[in-house]
Amino acid sequence: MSSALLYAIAGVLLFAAGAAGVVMLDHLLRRVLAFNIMGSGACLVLVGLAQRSGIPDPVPQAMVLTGIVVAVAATGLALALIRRLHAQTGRVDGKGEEGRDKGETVAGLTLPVPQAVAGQGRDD
Amino acid sequence: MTGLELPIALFLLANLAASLWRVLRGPGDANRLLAALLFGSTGVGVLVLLAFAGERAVTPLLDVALTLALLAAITAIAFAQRAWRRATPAEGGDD
Amino acid sequence: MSAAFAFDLLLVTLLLLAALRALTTPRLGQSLLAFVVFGLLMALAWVRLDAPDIALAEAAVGAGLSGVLLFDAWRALCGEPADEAPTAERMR
Amino acid sequence: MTEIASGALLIAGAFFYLAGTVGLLRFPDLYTRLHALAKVDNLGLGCIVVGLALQADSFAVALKLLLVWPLALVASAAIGYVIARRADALGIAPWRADHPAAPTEAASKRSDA
Repeated sequence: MSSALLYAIAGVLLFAAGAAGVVMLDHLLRRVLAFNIMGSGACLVLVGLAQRSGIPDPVPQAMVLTGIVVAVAATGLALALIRRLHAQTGRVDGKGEEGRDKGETVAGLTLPVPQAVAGQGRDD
Repeated sequence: MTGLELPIALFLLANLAASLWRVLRGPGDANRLLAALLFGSTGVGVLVLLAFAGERAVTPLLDVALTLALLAAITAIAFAQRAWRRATPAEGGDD
Repeated sequence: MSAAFAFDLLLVTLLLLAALRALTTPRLGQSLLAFVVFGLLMALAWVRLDAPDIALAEAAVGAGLSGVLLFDAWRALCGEPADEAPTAERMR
Repeated sequence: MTEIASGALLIAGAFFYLAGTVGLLRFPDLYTRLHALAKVDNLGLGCIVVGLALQADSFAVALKLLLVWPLALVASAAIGYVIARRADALGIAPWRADHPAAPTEAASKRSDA
């Protein structure tokens, strides 16, 4: 087993762990971490599998370089959104749907939605 | 190359594996930060060794080592200045 | 087993350990530090994959920029001590 | 001759890395661990960099290699200052050998709280 294949296998495992983390974790900052780990795993698979005969292939490397930059931009955007959500509603977890029936945890978030709908209805 | 670079890099990586234990178990966030700093400086050493491990010196790896030495310090200072607060009472109850 | 393959094996093990630790710690600060460590190890992994330019970007981004961004956001989200610990830093 | 000197410097650097890791794992509190970490940055990286610069092909490569070390020195000094100052501001007391409790337990509790 070549070492590039080893890194590709590690990339698959990292992708699986990151995907499970995105689905299962509640804290939004943790979801950002899991998303980043998922992206790193995908990049490892991309570069590791492209190195079959020991010669590095420049095209996946350029793609991965772009992907890393895009991933950090997405991380920055996600962190800005999380901070805005925290400033508006005081929540830092992603529980929106199942908490909506209870009313007390999502009171800050559900409040602006009827206003927006009402505003649209008034324009019509 | 003397043939000694790759074994020494392996040895430094084994040191990293030992200090990962401090990241996992060390009491408090500050001790974990120190282990992360050790990761940074050992990573610089491993990069410099790997640059000279082949037949010819790979000079771009020296740029990577310079970047790592600079930015690991910036992360540590950001942690110490912004995120390291007085420990909450729940701090002692972890692991 | 050559020294290079042992190096790769150990590096991959450390990568997986750091990633699992970043995903599964109950406290958020440890999780962020484990993620910074994961970024450093990813830079070493790119070097082993003969991609020094990706290693440069990953060292700048993973070890520097995203660490600072995450610590800053953590401070902004959980900055009020003594009442945030049971709920906001809870896992799952 | 250059090979022997380079190998000896590399092994000395590896020894200082080992000393720093052992110090990080075994020292009782934050300040002493910071001290062990400074040894890694100053002596371990310094020995390895000088040992590798001895076998560099050109002068430019050796110069760039030797540029890594002062940068790591400055970074290490800044980090040590910032962390020790912040720990002092947070009220973490240094470990003392004549403390009545068991040293590692007491120090780890104190650096935790």
